[in-house]
Amino acid sequence: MKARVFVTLKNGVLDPQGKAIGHALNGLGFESVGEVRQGKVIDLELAGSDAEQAKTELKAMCEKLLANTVIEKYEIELK
Amino acid sequence: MKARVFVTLKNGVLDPQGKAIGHALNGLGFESVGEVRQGKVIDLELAGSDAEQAKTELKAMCEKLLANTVIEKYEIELK
Amino acid sequence: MKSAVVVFPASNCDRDAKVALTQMTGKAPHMVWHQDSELPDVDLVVLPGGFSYGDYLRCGAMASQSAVMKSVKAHADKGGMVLGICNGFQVLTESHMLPGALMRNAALKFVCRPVGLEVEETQSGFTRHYEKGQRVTFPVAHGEGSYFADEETLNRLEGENRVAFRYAEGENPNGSARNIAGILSEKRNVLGLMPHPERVVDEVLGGTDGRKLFQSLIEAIS
Amino acid sequence: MTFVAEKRGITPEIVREHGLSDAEYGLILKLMGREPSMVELGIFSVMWSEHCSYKSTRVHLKKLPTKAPWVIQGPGENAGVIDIGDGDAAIFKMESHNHPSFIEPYQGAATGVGGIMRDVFTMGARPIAMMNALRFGEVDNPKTRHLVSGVVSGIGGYGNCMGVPTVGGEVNFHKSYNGNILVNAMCVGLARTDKIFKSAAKGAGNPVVYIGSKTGRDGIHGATMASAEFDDASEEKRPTVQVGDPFTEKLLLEACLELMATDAIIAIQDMGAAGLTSSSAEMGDKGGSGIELNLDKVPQREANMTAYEMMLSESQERMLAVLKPGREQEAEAIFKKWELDFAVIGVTTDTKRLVVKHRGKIEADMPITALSDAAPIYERPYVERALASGAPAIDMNRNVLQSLKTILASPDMASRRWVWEQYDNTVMADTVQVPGGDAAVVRIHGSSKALAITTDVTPRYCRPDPLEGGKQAVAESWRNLTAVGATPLALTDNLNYGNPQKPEIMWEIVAGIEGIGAACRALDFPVIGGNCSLYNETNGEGILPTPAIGGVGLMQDVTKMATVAFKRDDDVIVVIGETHGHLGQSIYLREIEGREEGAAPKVDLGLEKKHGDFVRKLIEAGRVDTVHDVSDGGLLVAIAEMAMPRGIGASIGIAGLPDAIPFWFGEDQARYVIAAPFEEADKIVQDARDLYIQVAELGKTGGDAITLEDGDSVKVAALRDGFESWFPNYMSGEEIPVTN
Ligand SMILES: Nc1ncnc2c1ncn2[C@@H]1O[C@H](COP(=O)(O)OP(=O)(O)O)[C@@H](O)[C@H]1O
Ligand SMILES: [Mg+2]
Repeated sequence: MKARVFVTLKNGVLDPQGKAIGHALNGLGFESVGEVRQGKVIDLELAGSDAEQAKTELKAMCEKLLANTVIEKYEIELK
Repeated sequence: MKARVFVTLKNGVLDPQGKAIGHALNGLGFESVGEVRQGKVIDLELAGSDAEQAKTELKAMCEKLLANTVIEKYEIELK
Repeated sequence: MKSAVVVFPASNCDRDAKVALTQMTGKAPHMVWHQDSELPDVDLVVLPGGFSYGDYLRCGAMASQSAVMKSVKAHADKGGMVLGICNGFQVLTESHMLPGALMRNAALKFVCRPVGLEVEETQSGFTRHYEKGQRVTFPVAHGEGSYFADEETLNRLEGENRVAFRYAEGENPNGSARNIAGILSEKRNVLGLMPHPERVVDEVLGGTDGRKLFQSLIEAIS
Repeated sequence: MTFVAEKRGITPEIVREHGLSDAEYGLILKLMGREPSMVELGIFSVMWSEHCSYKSTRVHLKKLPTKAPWVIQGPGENAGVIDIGDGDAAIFKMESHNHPSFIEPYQGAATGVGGIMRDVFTMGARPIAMMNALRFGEVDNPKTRHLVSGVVSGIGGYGNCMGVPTVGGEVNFHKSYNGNILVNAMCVGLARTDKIFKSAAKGAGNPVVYIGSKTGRDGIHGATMASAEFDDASEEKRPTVQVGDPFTEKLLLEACLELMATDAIIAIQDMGAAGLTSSSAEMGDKGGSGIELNLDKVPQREANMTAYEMMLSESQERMLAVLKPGREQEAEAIFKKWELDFAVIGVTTDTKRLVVKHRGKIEADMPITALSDAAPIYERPYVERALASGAPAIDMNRNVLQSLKTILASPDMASRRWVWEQYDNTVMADTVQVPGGDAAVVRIHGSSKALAITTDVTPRYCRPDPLEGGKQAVAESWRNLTAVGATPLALTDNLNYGNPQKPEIMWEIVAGIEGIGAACRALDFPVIGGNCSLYNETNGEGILPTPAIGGVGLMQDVTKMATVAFKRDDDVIVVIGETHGHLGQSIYLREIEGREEGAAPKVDLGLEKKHGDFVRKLIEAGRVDTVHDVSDGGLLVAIAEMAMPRGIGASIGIAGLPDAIPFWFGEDQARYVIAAPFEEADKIVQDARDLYIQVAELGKTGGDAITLEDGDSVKVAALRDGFESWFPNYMSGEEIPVTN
């Protein structure tokens, strides 16, 4: 099984990296670009085939390690 | 318009972070976890409404700045 | 004073901490491997600077999960002193022993330079030898030292006089909220700070402002 | 098992793709007595490459002096070794990573740092300091900013994680580097003289072990496209740039030092360029033994790797070692503790042959000497370019202090603070002199001794006069070490040049090496290691010849160290050495008159030695604590650099001054500026005169401005503004590299 986890900064948490990217893009002439936020995407290979169980496990991984819930939120995607 | 860009390492390129994350997850008792790869996700606000044009622009942004095409590949997603 | 320095994979200021402790306390600290679940019987545990686990994923994230951290938490719960320097501070926030988080420097660059600090809180076992408001200079060397916490947490920290060190006016090297450089735990027995006091205990290296921190600890503990 | 002899039909195209000439392939057929297998051809191609075989430079490098009583190991091992007393040894080397850094600045520079660190700790040393010598294209070249930003963060990213302070280097900008930047990194390590590890795989029947990261298809160059297996090679063309993993390297460092504390190792060698191939061939060659590898045992990161790919992979953070029989478990335990791969992948033999087995087939079976002694060596033809001569005419009426201001805020002269503040330069708590002075000074841990380290070369001198330029590079590094009070002991070089098959470039190489050698002999400053990087060109034009010199010196008592900063008011400022006002190829001529002309300054090695020894004795005797050598920009720039750190000014001038501009900005060599209290200064001047050393009193320190005798004056703060703000201002237009 393949899973994809998105870890992004919570709204309201400053994202200097995203800001810099937006700035640089505007500077490169991409005026249409407004706010930019950068996050992480983590692709995992999972043994087993039980989607439900995988979801619970992934949630645990996020809470324990993959995301710092003080500043970050996460989304889980199974494919 | 909102767009999401994924930037991930090309296949075969060493991903030290992913390797370390996978190792840590196994160590935490998540034995089902196999290979892990980490990438970036960049969320952008775009002015305008022409999807096709947006796609072309996003492609240009990736080639110019967002992705380091020597070692990274990218996917574009409009929502 | 009996002390221990925890060594994580790719800690790299563990020796510096050891040298400073030995010089200041006259006793060499125990060096404790991250996989040891037992701590030796000590008064002070130091989480040193460095790049534990390469700073991969998030600085301090993987180290906070290591076996030894359970005993470090227990040590702190029993009122034992814990000092987290730089990466050690990051490990402390990642293991929720201190509130908030340390984020990428606002300028998005690693920064190594001596910075001016103000000792804001002297009612602690780490700072009692300094004068309130005293200006000291410690070097910083980090890429992710921008202290973040929500307004409520920041207010509580200030309300409870738990901000031990602040970057002096115009010296904030990383965009930390309210110029916060180091904070204390609720029980004031855990200190985390980004600047490196252990690099300024030796005249030849151009400063001794860090000595008082260790002297405070010695007095507090004896 | 028998050699798979089916015809491979190696075509001239395949030979060319492997960077081998028809003549070289002819030689291969002769040495092998048959058509080589694809794997053998790949092995030849890397072992006979310029990078591994030094085929164009070897005959000339032989002429460099490499011996001295304190030299323990000269060129030939992974790094050079010198004795610094009390059983301590300093081990150091400089290496280039130019081409990868141009393709991918962050990873190129980072893996360059990792590579040179492995060269040093593979010999048993703990790295204690890093340096980097960088050359970029013109500042208004659209690529430059991005390259500076990527290279600097790559060097920091790797070195900072390793916990080794990066304490100095150089940065220059010039159009000749527009299409070919230079990234030269130097590592200095510390070991005990009786615990130095070498790469000679002596004896037969000893286990060959693989240590570190897994092997992937990293950096297998275009050549490999010739191998059929590549057709599955996905949509993505495989990158020739490797990604560095400093975390794994840090573990590898600690694990290797732990293993070295035992006596289980016979030989050890890092896997650098052409990883498994060069490490095994070199270890066998040096040990006079043979090596048999079983690639099935190699830890692999990717599925279905071919023998060809494994032998040519340049995956980072790997080492090859030969152990004493029976010590495998002990070694394995250490590497398991550090969570690194460990595998016995072969054995030493007495056949002097390199044998590679994979999946039950013999993929290569070749005499090791064919890869070393029998490798081609070229005495390439060279022709001199006419030397420029004469002093360029200049406008003598320009305002001196205005020019000073302009020069201090120019790309090559402005402060490099923006660079070095991105490097942890104080970790390990032994950095006594941080970047910004003449040489970095790093204390020998737990002692009062210290090493001084510097990297130098002035490429703009080397183009018009490669011989004097070579001398000057060595002389300046010797001077920088002397200026902090250290005794220069030895150097490593990094010879960056263009295409050696062009006779004029070959001349630059030959003359450069001759100049370096002459200076080394005169200054008792041997070469103990180095690296050649050739074929550095910007659209067909060679780069400025850039023989970077990394010098190391020893200080017995670090508390006597001198620094450039003025420290007191009313110190007398004295210049030691002869000022003739040489403006050819000077910074003044380039920055103020906009011309790169004239002859390079001549280097009088006798005067260098005499003046340097005099200054060093003053420092060692505790008679001066304020010293700066005079180099780029000349006398007035040196004085300004001494005034800016603490904002202490100076009133200077000289009786009956001839032409002010040549005097203040000329780049005559063998000069130092010192500052000392009146009485001491007086004695020093007397002592110098007794030795027939030319000295001149220039004035006194004090105030907050630099004031010339004609009363013209400029605030030190104003100078510092321009000096400090050029780099940040330039880089503020930088595009932020998108990182995790
Ligand atoms: N790439 C770099 N990294 C770290 N320090 C640097 C770098 N480039 C220059 N520096 C520092 O800036 C100072 C000035 O450099 P330079 O003008 O080359 O000195 P010098 O003229 O004495 O050789 C030196 O202390 C040098 O170490
Ligand atoms: Mg100098």
